[in-house]
Amino acid sequence: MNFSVIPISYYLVLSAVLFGLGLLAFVFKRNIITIFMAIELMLNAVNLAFVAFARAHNQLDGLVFVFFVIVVAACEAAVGLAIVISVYVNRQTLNIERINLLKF
Amino acid sequence: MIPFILFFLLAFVAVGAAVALIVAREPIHSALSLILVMISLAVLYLLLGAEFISAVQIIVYAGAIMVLFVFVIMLLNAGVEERTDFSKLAKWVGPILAFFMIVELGVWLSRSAIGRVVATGSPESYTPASTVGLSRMIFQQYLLPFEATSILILIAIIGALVLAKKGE
Amino acid sequence: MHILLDQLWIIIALPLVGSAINGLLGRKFPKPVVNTVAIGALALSFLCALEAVREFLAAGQATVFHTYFTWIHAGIFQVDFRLQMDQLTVVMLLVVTFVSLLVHIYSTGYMAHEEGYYRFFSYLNLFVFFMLILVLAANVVLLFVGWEGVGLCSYLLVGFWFLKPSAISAGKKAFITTRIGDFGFTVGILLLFWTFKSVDYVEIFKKASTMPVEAWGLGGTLTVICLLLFTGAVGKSAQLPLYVWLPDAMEGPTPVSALIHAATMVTAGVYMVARMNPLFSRAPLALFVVALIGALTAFFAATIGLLQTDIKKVLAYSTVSQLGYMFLACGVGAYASGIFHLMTHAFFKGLLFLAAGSVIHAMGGDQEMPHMGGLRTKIPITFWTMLIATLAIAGIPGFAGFFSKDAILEAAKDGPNANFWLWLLGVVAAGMTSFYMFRLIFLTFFGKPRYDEHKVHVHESPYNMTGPLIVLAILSTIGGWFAAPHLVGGPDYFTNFLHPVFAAYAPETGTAVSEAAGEAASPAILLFHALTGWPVIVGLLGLALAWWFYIKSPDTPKKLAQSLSGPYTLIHNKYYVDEIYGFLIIQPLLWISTNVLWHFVDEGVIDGTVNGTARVARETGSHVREIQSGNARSYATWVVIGGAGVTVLMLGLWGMVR
Amino acid sequence: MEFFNGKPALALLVVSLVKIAVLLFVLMTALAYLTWFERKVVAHIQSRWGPYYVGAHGLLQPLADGVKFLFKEDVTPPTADKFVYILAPFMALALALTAIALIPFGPPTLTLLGQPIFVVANVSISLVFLFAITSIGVYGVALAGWSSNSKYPLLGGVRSSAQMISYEVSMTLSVVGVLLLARSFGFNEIIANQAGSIINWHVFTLNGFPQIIGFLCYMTAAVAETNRVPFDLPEAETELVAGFHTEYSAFKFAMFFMAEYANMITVSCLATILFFGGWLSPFPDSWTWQNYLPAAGLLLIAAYCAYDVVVYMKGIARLQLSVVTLLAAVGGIVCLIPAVHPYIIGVFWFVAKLFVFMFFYVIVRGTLPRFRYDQLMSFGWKFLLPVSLANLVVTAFFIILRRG
Repeated sequence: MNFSVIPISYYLVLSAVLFGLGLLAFVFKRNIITIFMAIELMLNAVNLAFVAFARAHNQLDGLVFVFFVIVVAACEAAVGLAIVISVYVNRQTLNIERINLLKF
Repeated sequence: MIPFILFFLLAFVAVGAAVALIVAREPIHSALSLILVMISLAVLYLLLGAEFISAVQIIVYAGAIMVLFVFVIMLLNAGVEERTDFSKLAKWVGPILAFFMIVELGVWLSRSAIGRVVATGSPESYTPASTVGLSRMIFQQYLLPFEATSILILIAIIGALVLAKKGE
Repeated sequence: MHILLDQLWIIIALPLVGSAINGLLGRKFPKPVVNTVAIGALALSFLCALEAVREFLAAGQATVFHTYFTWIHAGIFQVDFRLQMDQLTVVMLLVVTFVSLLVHIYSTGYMAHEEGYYRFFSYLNLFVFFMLILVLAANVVLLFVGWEGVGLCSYLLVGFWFLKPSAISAGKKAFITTRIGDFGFTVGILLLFWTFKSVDYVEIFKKASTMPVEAWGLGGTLTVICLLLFTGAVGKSAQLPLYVWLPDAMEGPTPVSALIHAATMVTAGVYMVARMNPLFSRAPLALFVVALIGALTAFFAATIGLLQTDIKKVLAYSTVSQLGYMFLACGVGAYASGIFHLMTHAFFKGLLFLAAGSVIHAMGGDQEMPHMGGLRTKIPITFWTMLIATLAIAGIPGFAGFFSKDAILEAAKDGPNANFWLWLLGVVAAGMTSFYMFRLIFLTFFGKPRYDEHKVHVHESPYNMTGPLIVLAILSTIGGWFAAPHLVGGPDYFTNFLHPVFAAYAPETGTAVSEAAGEAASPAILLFHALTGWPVIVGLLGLALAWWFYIKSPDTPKKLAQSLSGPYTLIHNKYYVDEIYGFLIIQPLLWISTNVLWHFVDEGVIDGTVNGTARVARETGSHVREIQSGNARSYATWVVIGGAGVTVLMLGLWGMVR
Repeated sequence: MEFFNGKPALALLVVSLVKIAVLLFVLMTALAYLTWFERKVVAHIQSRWGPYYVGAHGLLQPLADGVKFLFKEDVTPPTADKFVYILAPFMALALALTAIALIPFGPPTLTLLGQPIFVVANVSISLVFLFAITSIGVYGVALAGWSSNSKYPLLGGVRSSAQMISYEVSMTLSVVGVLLLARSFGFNEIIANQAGSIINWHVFTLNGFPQIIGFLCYMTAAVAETNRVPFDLPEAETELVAGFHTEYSAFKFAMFFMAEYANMITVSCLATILFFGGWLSPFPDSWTWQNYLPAAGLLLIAAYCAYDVVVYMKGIARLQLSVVTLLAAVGGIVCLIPAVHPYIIGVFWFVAKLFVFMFFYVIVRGTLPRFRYDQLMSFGWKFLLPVSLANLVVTAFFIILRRG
């Protein structure tokens, strides 16, 4: 069974849709952690695009970039979640709309 | 025939899970659906012939990062998300724009020149090289970025430690 | 095999190094170290100069150029750090390094008890550095660098006692007045570049030598350029009408006056004119202006000198008038004579100042001649050296001044562009020169002491001060004999030596060329002419008059002053020039800067703009900050909006692309 | 993507299904009897008899347990998050079993319709996939803990997730040394790299650097990964009642139970493959007599059982044990046939090694006390991780030395 009969555009559209959904979650969710997840989702969508392109060109660079994206995502999660914890410790809430001290 | 079925199945799962992520009120459910998305993406990577990446995707994303998320969620156990709407902007403009972008990106990518490519070259010519070639690339061509990321990780670790430290 | 001739920069670098060491680290140094550094640097520099000159002569006096690096390169405007060595340079180089060396040595004695000892020497070295750049430069811009540099050092050194308000204001005056001239100079340089598309001497002169001699009357580019350059010279060399700063500059330490305001810096203008001779020679009008200004200054300053009582002021005015002579020489086309006088003047005027310094030192800081008298026996060395210098400047036959001044006046009388009236002014000025110089001598050293013996303990200066005096005395005696032979029809060594410089690009109707050729009369007659020439006569006349006034019947001056009180007060107040300038220039300037620049431009426009900007920013901010609701979701939405915008943009671009 | 392309799809499908069925059956039985085995051993360590009455030597105890689990009432706490509560055990078990699908029990040369017999999923980078699967395994425990919506399970879940993440790192790192030696992610290549005899096994090998340290690190981490004593903090009875599965009963509990044992088997298989040459025999192939070892073993068992039947057993037990004897004897005789040897020998060695590890697990459980949580963490991060890293570095160093 040869799987390269599927046009790359399918993957691209899928990644676009996932990215958009991630974006939607990004603005739509109130829970900081969930918002983080939204970001991760977007990153994943991007990764999919990367892999698809790599496949399209038969080049591995795209995959390398996926690696880097994953690493960065990991760092981001580590620091971000640490921040989330300290925020929760201080404010007893995860609702991003209630964490609004930083305004004019 | 089968490839398309498989693809659409996975795509459906992924999108469905993404939607679930949005509608779920319980952070854990969001996390689970995100994991589902990741796994289906991993399988899609398999279809695309990137075995190693798919494995890494599962190990790092599903196995490490998401576990971290779940861990934090369980640790804080902050309960369901309250649907406040203090930001009118986010309430009205945000979703519309997001949908707009979905359509936009979709159209753009699908119609872009690369989109019409049906991946050339049989997977055999592509896959077996992937793990070896990948490592070659990372450790030769992309060595500097690689080291940079390692430093980034170090920084992240330190940052996390500092943040988590109890105020003395 | 040129060692130093290829490494001219060393000569320049040494003083800079010395200055840097003293200036940066000197605070902690004990005086001997400072001396060693400063004098050592200069001595080395002098030796290097000697060696370089030796090689230059050995190499058959071929002009040497060396480009060490490119300083500015913008389009066709290229300025290299380029040094050159030709006969003119040789003269200046030796004079500058040697006199500076002597002055340094002298200063170790004179400044021994001053605060900021290291600072003084650092400045002095720095000055030498810039002066050398000025002298060695091979293009106009580099020359200008030196030009401004020495100006700066002069400012620093005049205001050396920066706790004395008069010193400060004098320094400022010197700086600003010269700046007026420098403005013209700068414009001149730009015009030069605009005309010749280069700032390099050789380039300019090559191109210039193809130009015809411009007619009288305005209009010629060369004329304009020369006049502009001459403005700079006027400022720097204290000529009419910009001479006012020099007398005030006497506020500075005496060695400074000797080095900068007598020997070297003020002569930079003359050097520049001489250096630019190919241009000047082609601009008769400019030349005439130079000569005229020179002659007038010589006369004018001499008149003021007659009545000055401050010993240094007298010397200052005399300097001004001597510089006038030099310009007169250049003006009448006798560049060589001008440079010659420059050299001799450097010797005897430097000597005069140093001696005056020694006198002041002996008098414990009192500079007023009326308080002196009868110092002859108390400070013999100073007296004799100063006497020699006076004889030299008065043009008494046998001494340096005689030859140079005589050459100048001769050129003015029957040189290529001779002019009777200029000559006349020169001669009269010469007479007055000798008068006021001997007046100085008599008032200072003869008669009976007019100071309180108990307060002032007159004593001879230490050797490190008297030593330079003696050396300079010797030089001002024999310094002139280079030119001696032509009086007996022989070759004029000095003129011949400089001849290539002035002949190289001279126009066909060579002005400079005719210098060398003496007339074909018999030596004896020539010698007789020279010795009974007007300069000598008026010189002796002045001597006699001074003797009559200040030794024979000391009360004559007062009577005279009463009888011609009008001119007396006028001259005594230096023609009220400062007052006039103050009224004509300074007051209006002050008014303008107060009312227009300050109240209108600064407060109104600039502050208005700044505050306005701030106000606008504040207003905008106070409204825009509403956006910063502190609600992260709104921010997220903004991000999305931006992203969507970008995507749309890229879609559009992509649409264009395909 | 050897998963799909290249080979005829139908054959792939059929063979895979058959293999899965067989494997599942064997595995389930094995799991069941593993519990029996453990109880027995621990009992003897504690000088008890252990299960004794249900069947001879309590051999039918597992069946009894299974029946009990099936028919017990399945309680779901009302406050629990139903969906996740049900999902968790399934996830745990499913993943645990899936992992085993990647394990090659025998030489890949033996094929059926072009498919290797002894491995279900024949992937080129099987190790990475194995880790992928085991890394998600944590969710079962964590989610169970969370969804029960009660404090002890929650603590258990939190603990387990943290513990898993911590030890996964050192586990992976300790394995990398082997990868460097074998220069491949594929189990077959890794095993092939250890061919020859016992001295070529990665634990002892001298071309490169003996992975003994790596093995110890791996084993420790593995024990922690499977939440076994002394790392069984997620289910520490003395502190958290029963930890993450406090609220679980009946068959869901059984699933967790089986998942745990399946995980044990998986990591042991991994240890066997990576360090102990998988299905390779410790002896050089020239020694042909080793082909008769399986037969010998079975016959020995048969003999012992026969002796037992004759001497000690009474009543129904005698009948049951004699059935066992018969089975063993028949097996032994079958194994005597040379034609069968190639099919058995690999599996025999594999299972033998596996058995050793299982025994090790049980002994550890029987002897070691439990860590305190902070001890666990500091041990994992401050000792295990550095050591495995050091092992990796040293190995790499030696390999470079060898390869010039």
